[in-house]
Amino acid sequence: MSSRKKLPPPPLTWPGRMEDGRRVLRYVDALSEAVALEMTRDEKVFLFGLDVDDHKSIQGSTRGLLERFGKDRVFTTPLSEDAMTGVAIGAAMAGMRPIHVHIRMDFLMLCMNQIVNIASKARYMYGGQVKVPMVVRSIIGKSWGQGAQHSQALHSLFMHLPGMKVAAPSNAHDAKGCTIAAIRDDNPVLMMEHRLLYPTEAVVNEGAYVVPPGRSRVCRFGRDVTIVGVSNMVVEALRAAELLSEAGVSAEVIDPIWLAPLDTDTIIESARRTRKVLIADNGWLNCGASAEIAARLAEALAGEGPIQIKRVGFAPTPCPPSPELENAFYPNPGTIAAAAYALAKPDAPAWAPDPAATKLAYQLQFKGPF
Amino acid sequence: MSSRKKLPPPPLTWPGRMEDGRRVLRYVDALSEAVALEMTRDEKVFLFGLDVDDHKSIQGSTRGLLERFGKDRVFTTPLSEDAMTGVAIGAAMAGMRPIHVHIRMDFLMLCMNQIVNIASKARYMYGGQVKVPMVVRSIIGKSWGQGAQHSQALHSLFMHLPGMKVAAPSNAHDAKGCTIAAIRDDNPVLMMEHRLLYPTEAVVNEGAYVVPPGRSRVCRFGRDVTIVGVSNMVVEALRAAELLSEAGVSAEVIDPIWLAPLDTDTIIESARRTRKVLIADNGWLNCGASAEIAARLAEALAGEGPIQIKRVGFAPTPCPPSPELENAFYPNPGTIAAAAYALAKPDAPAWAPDPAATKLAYQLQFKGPF
Amino acid sequence: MPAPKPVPPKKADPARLYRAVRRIRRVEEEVARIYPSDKIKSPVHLSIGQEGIAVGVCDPLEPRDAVSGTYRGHATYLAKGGNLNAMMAELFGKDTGCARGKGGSMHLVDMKANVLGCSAVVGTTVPVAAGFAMAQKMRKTGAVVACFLGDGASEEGCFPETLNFAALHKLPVIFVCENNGFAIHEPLAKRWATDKLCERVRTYGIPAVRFADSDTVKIRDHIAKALPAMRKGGGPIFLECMTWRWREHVGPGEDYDAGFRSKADLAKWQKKDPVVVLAKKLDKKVKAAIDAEIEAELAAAVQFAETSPWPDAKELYSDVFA
Amino acid sequence: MPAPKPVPPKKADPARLYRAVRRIRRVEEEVARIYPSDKIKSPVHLSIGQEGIAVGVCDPLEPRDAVSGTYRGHATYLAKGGNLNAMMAELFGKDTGCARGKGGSMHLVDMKANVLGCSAVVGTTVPVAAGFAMAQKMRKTGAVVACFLGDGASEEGCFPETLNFAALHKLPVIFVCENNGFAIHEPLAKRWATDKLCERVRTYGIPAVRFADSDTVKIRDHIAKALPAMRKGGGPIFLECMTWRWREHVGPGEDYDAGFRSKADLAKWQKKDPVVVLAKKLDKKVKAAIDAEIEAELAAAVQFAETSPWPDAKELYSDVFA
Ligand SMILES: Cc1ncc(C[n+]2csc(CCOP(=O)(O)OP(=O)(O)O)c2C)c(N)n1
Ligand SMILES: Cc1ncc(C[n+]2csc(CCOP(=O)(O)OP(=O)(O)O)c2C)c(N)n1
Ligand SMILES: [Mg+2]
Ligand SMILES: [Mg+2]
Repeated sequence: MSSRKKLPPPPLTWPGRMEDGRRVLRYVDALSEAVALEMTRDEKVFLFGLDVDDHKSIQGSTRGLLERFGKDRVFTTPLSEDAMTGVAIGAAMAGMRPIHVHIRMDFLMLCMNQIVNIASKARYMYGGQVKVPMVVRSIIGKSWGQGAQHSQALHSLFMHLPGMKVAAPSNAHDAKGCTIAAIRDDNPVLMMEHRLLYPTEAVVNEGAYVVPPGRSRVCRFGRDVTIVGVSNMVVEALRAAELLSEAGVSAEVIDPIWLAPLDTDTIIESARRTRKVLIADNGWLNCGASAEIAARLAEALAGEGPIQIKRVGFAPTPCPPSPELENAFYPNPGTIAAAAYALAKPDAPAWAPDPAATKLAYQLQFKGPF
Repeated sequence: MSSRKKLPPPPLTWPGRMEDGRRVLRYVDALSEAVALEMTRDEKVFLFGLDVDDHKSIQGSTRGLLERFGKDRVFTTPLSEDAMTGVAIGAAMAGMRPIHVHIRMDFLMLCMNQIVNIASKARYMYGGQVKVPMVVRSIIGKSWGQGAQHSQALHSLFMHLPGMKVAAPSNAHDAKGCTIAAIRDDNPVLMMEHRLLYPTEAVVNEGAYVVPPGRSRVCRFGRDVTIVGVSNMVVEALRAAELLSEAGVSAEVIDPIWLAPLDTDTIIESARRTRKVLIADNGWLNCGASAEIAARLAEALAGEGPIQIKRVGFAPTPCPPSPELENAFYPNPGTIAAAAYALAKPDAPAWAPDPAATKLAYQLQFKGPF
Repeated sequence: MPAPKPVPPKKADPARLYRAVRRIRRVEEEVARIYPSDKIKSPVHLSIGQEGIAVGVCDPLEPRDAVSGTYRGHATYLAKGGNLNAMMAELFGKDTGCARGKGGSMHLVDMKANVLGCSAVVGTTVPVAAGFAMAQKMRKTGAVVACFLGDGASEEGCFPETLNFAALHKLPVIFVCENNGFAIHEPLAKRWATDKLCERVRTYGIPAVRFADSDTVKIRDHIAKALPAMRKGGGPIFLECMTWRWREHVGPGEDYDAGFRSKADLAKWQKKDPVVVLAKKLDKKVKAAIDAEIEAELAAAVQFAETSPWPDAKELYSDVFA
Repeated sequence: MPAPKPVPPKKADPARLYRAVRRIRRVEEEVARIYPSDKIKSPVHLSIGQEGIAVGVCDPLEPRDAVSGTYRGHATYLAKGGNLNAMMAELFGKDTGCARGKGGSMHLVDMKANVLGCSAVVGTTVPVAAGFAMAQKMRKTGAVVACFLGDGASEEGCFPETLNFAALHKLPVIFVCENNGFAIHEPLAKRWATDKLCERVRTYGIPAVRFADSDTVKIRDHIAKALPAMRKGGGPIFLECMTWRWREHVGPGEDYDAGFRSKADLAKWQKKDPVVVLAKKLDKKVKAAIDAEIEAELAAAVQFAETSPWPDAKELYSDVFA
């Protein structure tokens, strides 16, 4: 993880190499590489969804797949997300391994009936007679004027469902490993990607590997406060941790990677040491991922003695496009650092880092629209 | 609330009267009475949805409305939940006050696109130019062999959304008051009713009154442990509290009534005293209502010193119809009492009430199917 | 001993068809008889009166072909060769049930017989069936999928979405709309702007035929004739089969006292009762032998269900994930 | 000064129609011009080339009538009399925007002019428009709702669901499908099993007409003729208007270098450019006066947007609830 931070700020020639020879790859390319490897390995894997085969190739994340695997295995669909989800489920029940792609997570609301009432329950309510090895890829569009319907991160709706798995990779390495794990999983898996992470780079091994569910990663060790980040909030929390260290606070940063099944043991272990936990979610708080993590922490640790828990996430509003409002809508390294500082030093005067230091390269790089 | 418990076990002649002359009404009749009052008061109110006008009248909850208000204001629809939700939204934007009825909450998964992407956001993303005074009535079917797709309580999915309100009345008094409040509310409101509560009776005033959002109710005062119940779990928690009192534990029982906006202040106040909280949800735990309540408690109180929080709810599985499995799927007064006891007396040997004492009249009364 | 039908016959065989419809009828009558005892703790949607459609469609199918039924799925399940013992045990909530007590009447499934799981949310199975068919096309199995749906299900958006997709990709799907005129108690007049369903389906380029009487043999022959082209990539077909639900929407009884439909209509449809119509084509002795066989099989199935064990409590947690 | 159109004229008035299409064209060209400056921080879906449809449909409408547009909604907004200053300010994210900076280009709204809010999720506005129309019927206002949708939107299940409901209840909805042959970059051939959309719509009992050239005057006259019956409960009508999106799907540029469609096709459609076609009907001086007026109005609107204040930070929290 921390290797990424050593990269020179301007992007490397791509695919780039670290000085020690290791390859770096962008998140977006890691996604297509993962699918290409799996489609090569297993002819039952196919990829479909609106616009997966056009020249923009889902912001580049399906680039090259049509050319390589042909239109029988890589194809667009009508605008019929509800039925197409059913089609994916049926194909999966018949032994295929569909990957159904949605360019925005918001559109999954059209798929809820099939996902909730069939995909997540089929194995159980059919007494183990079927399995539904289906991957649903979805992308969060951080707003940049996109507005209320093109910016939602609705992962908690899926975390709520027994029978669903949910991955939210925060970096190129995990993007590839989670995608491969998702494709090989015999259950429906929701992949929640983040558009603004697409250009970010990390060391990514060339062959196939999996980042399976069940293990959160400690991305940075620290003593004073634990910060749990979800999706791109991991990146922002890492930046916040740097800022905090300048202010004399040592923050541990944890990335759950998979949200369902969710490994809270790693988080609990860290919290048992720091007894101060900030959860930064890339989503709304109410009944969100942050609520679940906080609840589990409280169940596990609050009886043992004081433990401070705080959540930050989207403002409790739809997402507005106007830039000032939109900035205030999202957590950022500054607000994360300030909240963590307040937890770590409850008696010190409030502190927040210089706003100029809280802008992240991967955000500035982006120009709308997408 | 506690008046209900004084009722003689066999149902009163209906509408019945307490000895002191106060009227008791069934939950199901309170629902239709509420709608009838509002339809009389405001001609903009109308009620539609699959089967609202047939002789079964949504398990009796729309009984008499067609006869009274005619088929222009009470009508069925095609099986098109997605579009009908949009129709409700559009009618609401035009100044009407639609009540859209779903005989099972599971079917709301077909409405998610309209609810999430339009109803909950319209006022905001149209800069305050519109309002969406729409009520969505939905009923939880406790299983009795109904199986995975006819038993879901998906309230947390709606609690997650800014712009949505959610009510979950646990008794006839609140069923009427919440329904009237929902109809008068200028925002989209989801009513989550519980089928097994339909025959339960409470004192219900004859005129119109509102049970508005924002205020949880302490249904029973106690010293040793706080139990928060959601929907029918309030009833089960009250029974658990009786059993607990026989075992020497004094339990406070709180009914949030409205889940969004959610008044956690009342819960926090209680927890500050007992420092032991059991949340019994009629739903899954992950990212559920119980997670949100637990998280808020932890944020508010865990830093002050030890506080024990525990959640019980649906097993993390789809709901199975086979009776033994189904019993194990749901919390009941026995499991709630046992969990609360363990919180209250951590050093005492585990205790659970006699299973015979945990069966609730309102459940035994019911014979499938519905 | 049950589920006979290794290779479908070239021609309609009245004895075979009779056996199939009679068997389904008797199974459901038995379910209705047992129901008040509360041994079956699962809401049953009987297809009594509609059996001829499932039998007509499934008779010419091969084992490799699949059917997708609705929550009113007993008939399709049995017609395609779903295991009777496992069905009965499922209704009783037993561990030997086809879904091990985790499905119930509305979720019958028998993947060995290619009976895809049924669903209680109207319409949901339609695109799933198309997806199953797409996999057949991708894997070039030559198999087809018969997808049953009610008139009500045709109103759900996923149905036209699926028609368009199936036609576009020439998927081997037999769409069978069992039009019994009602969705629960609501008549077509309150739900359909017009009754031009077949016309509408044809605008997708899908051949569509309405069977006004839903004669078992006619449906059977229609399917048998369509199959060869479908197996070679000819694309979907559609049948609208007019029919009548004799009993109440859910449960074992009747609903003519509710006033939303008349017993006269029932009488009209009973004249077309496939059990009676097909019985007339048989020699009395042949019929008697079949009937006896069915009774024996049925008694054994109920016995099987009664004596089967309940699922162990820990099974609550199994099969959430594969 | 903008949004003229208190009472719709009985007859097509070329000057009026020209003014309307030219005004929309110029507004969008100006948006495209400003866009690279990054002052507009909202993805814009330009309707350049398609303006004639919105104008033809909206011209005969009265103020009490409503329109429902898509995320490609600038043309419908302006054609129905949506406030130009408020639109421009909205694109700039200003507090004076029609949605106070909380909508952006894809969510234009002007309830005073009965421009219902647009939506970025394809198809979602279709049933909402029908619901708005149902309210008109219930309240007997005599008003109609013109509901615009793309060819892609017609594939969403909510569209046939809405057609059925609107026909069943005889709702006053003018469904207008702007068929530009593409959904983003995907051609109809990859999405539609057949192109019999009008035929299909007719099976609901809804009169449906395809306009191969989408001539503004012809569309206008068609609507004007249909309105009286619709106002009296005659039920919905449907128009399929063939058209062409000149620019890229989203953003200010073109996309002919991407290879999925050809510039030759553009040239063909440019010959039918409603701005040119209508201009030819006008006296040069009249045209020049109109053009000048439009430029002045447009410059003022940009000026208005530029100089308007940003929303206050606390506005983030306002209007979540009514
Ligand atoms: C999506 C959905 N909406 C509503 C229901 C409630 N419901 C159960 S059966 C039924 C009627 C279905 O009618 P049809 O498709 O004609 O089948 P039939 O019962 O006549 O066989 C309805 C509305 C449901 N199960 N699912
Ligand atoms: C439900 C949904 N699915 C997918 C998208 C992504 N998307 C945005 S515009 C568009 C194409 C819509 O095509 P059409 O309806 O023909 O309208 P046009 O852009 O041609 O005006 C798509 C697929 C979306 N916004 N909403
Ligand atoms: Mg029917
Ligand atoms: Mg288009």
